[in-house]
Amino acid sequence: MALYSDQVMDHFQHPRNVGKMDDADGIGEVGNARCGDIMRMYIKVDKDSQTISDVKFNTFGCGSAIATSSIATEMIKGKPVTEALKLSNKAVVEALGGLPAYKLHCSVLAEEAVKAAVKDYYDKNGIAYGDELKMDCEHCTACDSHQDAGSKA
Amino acid sequence: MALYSDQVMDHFQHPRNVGKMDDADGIGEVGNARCGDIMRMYIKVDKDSQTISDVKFNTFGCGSAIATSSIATEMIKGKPVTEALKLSNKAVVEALGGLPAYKLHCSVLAEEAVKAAVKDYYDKNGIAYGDELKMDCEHCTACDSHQDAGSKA
Amino acid sequence: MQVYADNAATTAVSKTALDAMLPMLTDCYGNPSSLHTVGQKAAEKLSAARETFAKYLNAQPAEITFTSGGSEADNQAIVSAGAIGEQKGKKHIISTAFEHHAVLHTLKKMEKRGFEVTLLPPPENGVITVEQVKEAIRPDTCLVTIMFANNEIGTIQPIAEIGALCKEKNILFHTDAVQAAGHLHIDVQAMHIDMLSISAHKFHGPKGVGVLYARKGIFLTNVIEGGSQERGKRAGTENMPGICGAAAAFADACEHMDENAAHMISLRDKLLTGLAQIPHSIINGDLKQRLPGNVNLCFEGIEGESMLLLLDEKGIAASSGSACTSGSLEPSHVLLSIGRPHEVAHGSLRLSLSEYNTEKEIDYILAVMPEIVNYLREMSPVWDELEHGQRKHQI
Amino acid sequence: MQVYADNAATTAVSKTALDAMLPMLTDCYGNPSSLHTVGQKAAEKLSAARETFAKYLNAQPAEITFTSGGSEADNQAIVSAGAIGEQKGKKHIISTAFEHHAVLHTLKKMEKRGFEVTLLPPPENGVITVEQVKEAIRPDTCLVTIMFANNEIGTIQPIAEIGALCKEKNILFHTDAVQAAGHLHIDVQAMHIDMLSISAHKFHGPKGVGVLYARKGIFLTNVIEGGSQERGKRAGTENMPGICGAAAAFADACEHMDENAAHMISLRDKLLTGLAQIPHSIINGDLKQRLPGNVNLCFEGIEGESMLLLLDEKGIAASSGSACTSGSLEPSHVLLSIGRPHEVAHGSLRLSLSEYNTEKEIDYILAVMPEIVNYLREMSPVWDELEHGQRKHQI
Ligand SMILES: Cc1ncc(COP(=O)(O)O)c(C=O)c1O
Ligand SMILES: Cc1ncc(COP(=O)(O)O)c(C=O)c1O
Repeated sequence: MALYSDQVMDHFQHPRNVGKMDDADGIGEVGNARCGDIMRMYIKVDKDSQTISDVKFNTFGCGSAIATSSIATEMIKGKPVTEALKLSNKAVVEALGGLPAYKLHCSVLAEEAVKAAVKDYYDKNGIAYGDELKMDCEHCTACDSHQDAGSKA
Repeated sequence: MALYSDQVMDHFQHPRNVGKMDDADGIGEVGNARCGDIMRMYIKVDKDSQTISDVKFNTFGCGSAIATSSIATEMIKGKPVTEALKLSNKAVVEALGGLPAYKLHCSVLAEEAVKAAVKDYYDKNGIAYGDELKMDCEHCTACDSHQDAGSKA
Repeated sequence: MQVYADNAATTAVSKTALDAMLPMLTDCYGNPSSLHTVGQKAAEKLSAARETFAKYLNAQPAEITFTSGGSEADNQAIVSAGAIGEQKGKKHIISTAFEHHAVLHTLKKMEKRGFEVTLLPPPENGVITVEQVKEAIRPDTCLVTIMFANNEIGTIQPIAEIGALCKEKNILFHTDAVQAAGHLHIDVQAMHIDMLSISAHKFHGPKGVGVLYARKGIFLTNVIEGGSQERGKRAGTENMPGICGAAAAFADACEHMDENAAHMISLRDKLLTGLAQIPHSIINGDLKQRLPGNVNLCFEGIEGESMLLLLDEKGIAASSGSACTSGSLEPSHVLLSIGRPHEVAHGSLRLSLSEYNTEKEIDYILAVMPEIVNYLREMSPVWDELEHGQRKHQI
Repeated sequence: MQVYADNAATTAVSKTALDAMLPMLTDCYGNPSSLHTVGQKAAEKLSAARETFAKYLNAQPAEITFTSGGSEADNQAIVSAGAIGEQKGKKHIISTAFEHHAVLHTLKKMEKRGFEVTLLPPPENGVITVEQVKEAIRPDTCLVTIMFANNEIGTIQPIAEIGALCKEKNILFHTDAVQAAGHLHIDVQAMHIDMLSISAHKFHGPKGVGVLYARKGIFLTNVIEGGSQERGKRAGTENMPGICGAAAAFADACEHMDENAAHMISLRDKLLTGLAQIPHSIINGDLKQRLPGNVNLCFEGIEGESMLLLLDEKGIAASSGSACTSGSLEPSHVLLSIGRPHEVAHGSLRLSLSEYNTEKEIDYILAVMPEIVNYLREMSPVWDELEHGQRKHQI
């Protein structure tokens, strides 16, 4: 399928780290069903090293939503929490060998899902954090962009 | 060529009575070069029987202009002058097995060419005639009809 | 196994259509406007194609205008009816909320020109009622445009009844018959249809050819200005291979309509019934007033595109109302219009059959679908909660 | 002998084009908007076709919009430029009196919308000068639209110079390159062309496919509203066979442009020189600034259609400026624009060659034409007088 790069298709067809995590240290959920994408990310944090020792995801969404979730988990697994916070949607897109323009919001969701999970972990553990973790829904223009462009044969 | 009926093509390819007549008793010319059709009709009248003993035409114009001239000459040759005057454009069209709609004006020209020739003969011989021979150019809408329809690939 | 089940999007060109096209792509290449034999041979083919469409619609050849597709035909019908209405000071148009975008976006354009548009909301079964139309009619209504059959959920509208009503009220009636033509019987006289749009690639004809039927006396406004082709109503050198292929395909489809429909209906119903067994699924659109080839369901807790990708991996070509590819994140306006919530509408699947599909293919689809739905639901955070009752069931 | 010499009306589809079309009419029948593999294979072909046009025009793929033909491209270019101009309060358009009707009739429509149109009168040689354009420019000029080469008399306009002028004056420049594309070198960058129209069937591609090039940043107004095909700028399922055939034909034409032109020019000049020997004939259009395949003359005292019919009998397919078939009795507006009197313009003949024509064919045409002219002149009441000096000689 030429719509997506080989990397996207690989992550869509063989998603890494998919599933629930019952003893997660942090859980982040972003997106909403109305928009057609929900990502939930679970992280397990090694308290000593403050590294992400395990990560899982559940995603409701299109092919690229699943693929971006999957690669995001790979990109943060084993990394210090502070580094996971630096994961940018751009890095996700690059790692996937590109995304169609109208699918870029999926990479934004993946970035935000990671942040949401870390925030949850910080909140639960009373760790202070800065403004960059104050989620703002306006950041994501997914719901109002392109609305006129759709058509169906 | 499917544009024209077989009869039209026959008369176009083998026009009857084409040529000039030096000793014509009546000559009628209708149409104008601006419009792309000129018909000139020559008649020779047998004074005793008042019948058209010979007829010739010269035409500048399209295929159907030539064909209508040709068939009109056939339709009046040997006929009483009074009967030639009754030649209608409808009869010409029928005899030709039909004409494309935008070529109907050619049949009108043929009818008028005959009338003009008879009128010329009447005038030259001091024969009185009625209103039906008063030519009116408005009769022919050739020049202003369809002007918007043309196009060229 | 390769299964093409996206015939509402487009169909494979039939051998019949191709055979009609090939001469136009080789020997008979003339321009039908040319006087010479090469051109006049093409002109004859053009006339014959026009007569074919006229014949099977019960119309006159002069009422048939060839366009570049269903979209252009829809545009021209609406713009023309609007111009006629405007001259009489009538600037109200009635349509439905689940029309194709070729209609909806043209109506938007008309709104910008000062028209008022009433979009009837379809009932949950996707079949507009004549009463709805009747109630919407105003003294200044100049056009009713209602699709013959819906392209997503396949529901067939009561066209003959709406036609009779419009005739009685002296209002122009256009129907987008792109999904119906070649599949359902159409008689523009009996059904009192004033204008009708067709697209050839929906019945095994080529892409890029449409037909606008417009009853004699209805003055068409050009969408494309220029040469005097199509009685001056649609400029541009005629797409001769396309037009000839379209006519051959249409004749073929109309001649075999009943047998094709019987075949498709049996496959359709098997597929609909089978897929409806999947829990938390719902069929979209009326079961009876339905195109022979249309199957459309929503599966809760999952999203359409990922379903399509997995089906594609299995060799099954299908589509989803989610229209994700076209750059819209909105779920199908059709599914929303019949009352499906956003989250449910996202999980829609359209399988559209043609007479080429076989029962084996249906069995294959029925075999793979449950796995796919389960796999995606397992991955879905929504499903998790739906199953455990933490999230409100939507269906 | 059969001689097709009406290539300006339309051309035979080349083997190359047909070979590119056939897969799209058989296996690769998908809708490029479909997500599945069948659709995405078509989408790849669509991209490749877009890249081909971009490459040979020196443009970007995103600047290429596929349309249903040259007419639609012309319509969309002018309507779009008008809309852009209107927003800036600029409602003056410059064009020429001998444009194709796809341009002229669209300009008429713009006039109805309050635009002012200046139609430059071409000089007798049929080549508009940059000075004419310069003098016509006003502060409120929003568009200059001038054809690349004229379809009847084949004259090539100084496009690069006009482009440079428009760039300097910051005015949009569109050129109808329907007769030029595939025959003359086009570089939209070097020539400062903002918009350009192409029609595939003029260079051995299929009928019913056109291209509108529009420089990045130029907001296009839809002529056809609906789906989001062509970046939302041209709705309707893409004519995939046509588009692929068009791209193959364009690549082929551009790759072999120089050799084809050399061949055609030698035939053209032989034909022009030979026919000009016929008394009371006149060549229309500049001899140098001329399409490689265009031959156009007027023969006094006779009418074009009858000439064509007789040529057709001899197996020669040609055309005349008289456009008699299209229902118009007016002679060609092009010939009138370069100053031919009505009666002379009626007697025009256009022979338009392609690389398929041979020298034998030219010899054959040269052999039969004098007879035909003489035969018709003998039948003509006008000729009689022209010959005997009773009527003023027109040429
Ligand atoms: C100069 C010119 N412009 C536009 C067109 C229109 O192209 P089409 O008929 O393919 O729409 C033609 C030919 O028909 C032409 O010669
Ligand atoms: C109901 C309906 N109307 C109009 C169209 C537009 O047809 P086309 O894409 O051939 O222009 C389609 C399909 O694409 C359709 O399904």
